[in-house]
Amino acid sequence: MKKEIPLLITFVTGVIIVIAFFIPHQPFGRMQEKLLIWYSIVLGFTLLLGVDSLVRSNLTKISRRQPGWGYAVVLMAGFLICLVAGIASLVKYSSIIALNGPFMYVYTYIIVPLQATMFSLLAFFIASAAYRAFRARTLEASLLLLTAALVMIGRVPVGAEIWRGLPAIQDWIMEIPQMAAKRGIFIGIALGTIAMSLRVILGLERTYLS
Amino acid sequence: MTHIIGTWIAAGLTLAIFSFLYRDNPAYKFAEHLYVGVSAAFAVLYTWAFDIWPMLVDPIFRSRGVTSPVDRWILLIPAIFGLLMLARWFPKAAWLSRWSISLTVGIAAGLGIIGQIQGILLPQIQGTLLPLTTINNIILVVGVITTLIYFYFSAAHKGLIRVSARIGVVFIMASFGASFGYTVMARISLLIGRLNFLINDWLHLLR
Amino acid sequence: MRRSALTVALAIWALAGGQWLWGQTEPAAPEPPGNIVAVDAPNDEGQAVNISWQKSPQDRNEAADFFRYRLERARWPHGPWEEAGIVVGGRTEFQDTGVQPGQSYYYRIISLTPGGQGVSPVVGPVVPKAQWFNASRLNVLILTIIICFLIIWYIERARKGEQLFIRKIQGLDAIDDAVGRATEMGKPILYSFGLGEIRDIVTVASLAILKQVALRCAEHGTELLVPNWDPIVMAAAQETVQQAYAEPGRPDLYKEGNITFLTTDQFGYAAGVDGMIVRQKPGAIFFLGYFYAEALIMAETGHSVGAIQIAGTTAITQLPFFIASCDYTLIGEEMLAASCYIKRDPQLLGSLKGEDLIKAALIIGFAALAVFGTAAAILNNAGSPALWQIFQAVRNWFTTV
Amino acid sequence: MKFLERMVNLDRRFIYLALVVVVALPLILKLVLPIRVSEPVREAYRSIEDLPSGSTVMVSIDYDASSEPELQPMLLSVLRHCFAKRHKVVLLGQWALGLPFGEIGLNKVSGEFNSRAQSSADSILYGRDFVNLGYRPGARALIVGLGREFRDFFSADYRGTPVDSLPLMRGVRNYNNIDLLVGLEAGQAGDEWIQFAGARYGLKIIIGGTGVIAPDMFHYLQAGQIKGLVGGLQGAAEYETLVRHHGTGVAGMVAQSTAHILILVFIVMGNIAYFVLKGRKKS
Repeated sequence: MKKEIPLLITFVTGVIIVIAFFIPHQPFGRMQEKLLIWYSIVLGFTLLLGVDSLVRSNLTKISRRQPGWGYAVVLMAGFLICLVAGIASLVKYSSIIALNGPFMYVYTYIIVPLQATMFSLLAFFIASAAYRAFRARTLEASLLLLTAALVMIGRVPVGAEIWRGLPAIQDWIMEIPQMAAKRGIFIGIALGTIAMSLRVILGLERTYLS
Repeated sequence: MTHIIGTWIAAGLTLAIFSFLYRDNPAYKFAEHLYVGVSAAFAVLYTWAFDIWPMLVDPIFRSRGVTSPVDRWILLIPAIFGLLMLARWFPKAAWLSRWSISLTVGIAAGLGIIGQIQGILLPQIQGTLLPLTTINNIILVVGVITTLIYFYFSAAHKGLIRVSARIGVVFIMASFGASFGYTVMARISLLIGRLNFLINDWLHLLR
Repeated sequence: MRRSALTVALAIWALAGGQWLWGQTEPAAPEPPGNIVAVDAPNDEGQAVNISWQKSPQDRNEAADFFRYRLERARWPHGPWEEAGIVVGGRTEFQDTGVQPGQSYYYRIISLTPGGQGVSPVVGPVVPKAQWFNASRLNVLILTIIICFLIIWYIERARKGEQLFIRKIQGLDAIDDAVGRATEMGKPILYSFGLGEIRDIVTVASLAILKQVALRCAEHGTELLVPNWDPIVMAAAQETVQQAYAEPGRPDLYKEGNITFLTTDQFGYAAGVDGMIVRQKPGAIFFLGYFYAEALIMAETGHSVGAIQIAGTTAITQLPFFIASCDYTLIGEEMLAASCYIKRDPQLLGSLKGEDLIKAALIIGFAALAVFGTAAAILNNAGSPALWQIFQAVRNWFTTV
Repeated sequence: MKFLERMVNLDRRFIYLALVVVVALPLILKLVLPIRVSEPVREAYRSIEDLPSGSTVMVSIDYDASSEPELQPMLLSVLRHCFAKRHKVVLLGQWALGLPFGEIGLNKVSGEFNSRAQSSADSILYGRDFVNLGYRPGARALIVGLGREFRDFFSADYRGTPVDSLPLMRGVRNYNNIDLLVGLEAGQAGDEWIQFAGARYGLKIIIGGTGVIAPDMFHYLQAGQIKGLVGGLQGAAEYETLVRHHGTGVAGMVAQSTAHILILVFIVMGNIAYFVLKGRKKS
């Protein structure tokens, strides 16, 4: 019961999607679309599981005064403020994203700056990663260094000022050698994915069942 | 007025996140925990408003966007699988959630096969069938072949395979270096965006 | 006969005169489009009709003319007519999706200008039908059958005990060393699926590696932390790790609290993981799954605390950043071969051999077709296009709609 | 020797500090670099410039916070250009979370014009010179539907005021009354506008795209399906140069150049130190 039925469900679902892909006639034509909607519904329910795990772990941290419980209070406060603001927007403007609703204020002045700033850390990390990784230790590393430098120079106006050919070299590197390797990797991933999918459908990949 | 308060809050959070670059500190911990809490609540709101309500509740209770009764009541099946997932709250019944996990894994496997063959394999194969009449075509075909040889698992990298796999690695590394360099500009733009906010929108308030 | 000729002359005079009387600038009503064809759209569920026509002479494809075609459909040849769609001048085809399978429809097209309209003769009946096989996906079907057959055939051969060789994959060998190193230093291990959803097969592949890591942790009693972005992946990870701790008989060591949900916001997740990395200082970090821009934020922070980092993903755009900041990186297919490589189970290795057979076929096929294409191109320039047409035909076979 | 050792594994925080200085200075000092305007951006500029004054331009906000640094300067320049030519602007969005940026852009630019205006005739008024219709889900259905009647989708603007009470909207029924669409794209919505509004209703379109999607839009430009293309921060800087109002685009491009040079310098220094040290260790 605990292993046979899940394997059967995976097998049936996988085979149905593959077969339905080739049959336009009802009900197969929109089968894939419908199953993806089912997927979103199951995901919606499971989110309750996730949020419960987050809330419970933080509440225990607060109740047991474990180290860092103060920040758990901040987390829970943020959670409740945003939830209340969202529900208020939903009730008042019948949509959480109503431009002048309370939620949009939380979104514009809290979520957006946090999101944009975390994203912008990449400018720093890309610089330190480049400094460290681009050392001509081996042939491969020096190639990494060479093409990265050429493309970087080619993309900034200063590059074009130094020599008119630089932007053209950058375009060529991106369109030919880079495309060739990317295509090979894509084909490899496609074959690996198909084999892995088959192993899952045939029940050879047990991971969470075993 | 609310805009000015809002800008101060935004500027404070921006500096708190930037402080992480120096080292972990209370300001970053505050901003991080606030971000996780607020975004988790946003996930709940967004999932309800754009997933569960339009795809499940509306169709079943108000039969909105549903053509036939079959379409309407068949939605009970994913709802049941959703509830099975919640069985994880009761340790003894947690094994029931495997039924829901296996449904989603089945979807992954089905999509894996047809998605890759139609979406990746066919177009990429077509793109590689080129006559060797130009330098670029030669480089493209040689690049794809040697990259594939690098991924060949069933033979040790010896002799001819070792040489072509090495050439494959040359292509792969050149490609990764190029896409690394290509992305630097986009990431710097993000920093420009944030510093602009601090300089023009926030410090502007002080002047 | 004479009288009719007279009336015709009078009519022409009146029209010309009338034209003159009403003033020169009044544009004449446009003529309707010519030879209209309406057919059932192929390869669909019978809810579409494709209509094509020849442009009306007055249609100069000039936006300034405000020339429009209004397509109308009806269930009977004489109407009642309802609008099926409006398209701008210069267009000669339209797909009407407001039809039901099995019913017959009649169509007519009206060319519209500010000066008037021209109604075309009625065409039909046309009956939209649902096809049972999508002919445009024949090449996908053939390739699917060939590939699945080869892989299953090799799995069967492996089941009968044929010895199978796999070359070394550094990243996968390094997994056990990484867990060992973290255990020696008494530090926890952090495992992240990134933003991989359970419907991406690479996430399922990562679950297999998590099982291996969890088994080692169960044996050594090392702390395993798995912060999640997707709730379903969290549930699957909890089941997998619980299973891994049960197998060597250490179910007591399994802590569900270590496999938690953070948030489904991309950078909220990265911020949370960064916090865990700098505070818990894990000895080994695994980034195995699907990643977007947040990959480098976590990997660079992981490097700053000196953890040994193993990454693996099919997200090609993030591979350069993992290569720059991690100790080992599994590139695409290497990641998907992980479960076979680690378990060395004959059937799994068999599927990998099947994969390699197809790869070999592609390598030889590309080389052969390149040579053939070159010869065909040279001959084509020299005047005999026969081979080149064959080459183009082969190439077009791979076209996908 | 000590210096070389420090150079080989420089503390990352020194790199971060240098990067902040190198990026912040051009922004603070509003440095300018001669920006060469490319043809696709000039064609986009001409599409608005050649419209008779008082035409109606529709702007679609199809981006959110993560693409704001590249696309917001484009929005501001396009709005400055339209209001300078007394064009009417109808703003709407396919990305719900991008709408605040549309609103911020409209208020900022109309504020600039109104601060210089003497009479109500040459000031920019909501409802008369520009309108913000807000967000509606529907993507393809919305784009096709607007070809027939705006009111099927937008009975009221984003504040809830009925559309018919806005003087500007009285003249707008469908794409026939829209002279140009400016699509600011960070994702797939651009293709939908081109395939469904452009191909089916003959709507004239120019696209402002992020550095990531702009390359994929080139074939539409070559095929004539769009009349102009502004790509990434570079495109924003070019458009700002044409509108002669240097904003975050131009200053940003200076910062891009200095940041790229800084990273390259660090890489070169790191390599030199590495090789000199390796040479020393060997001997």
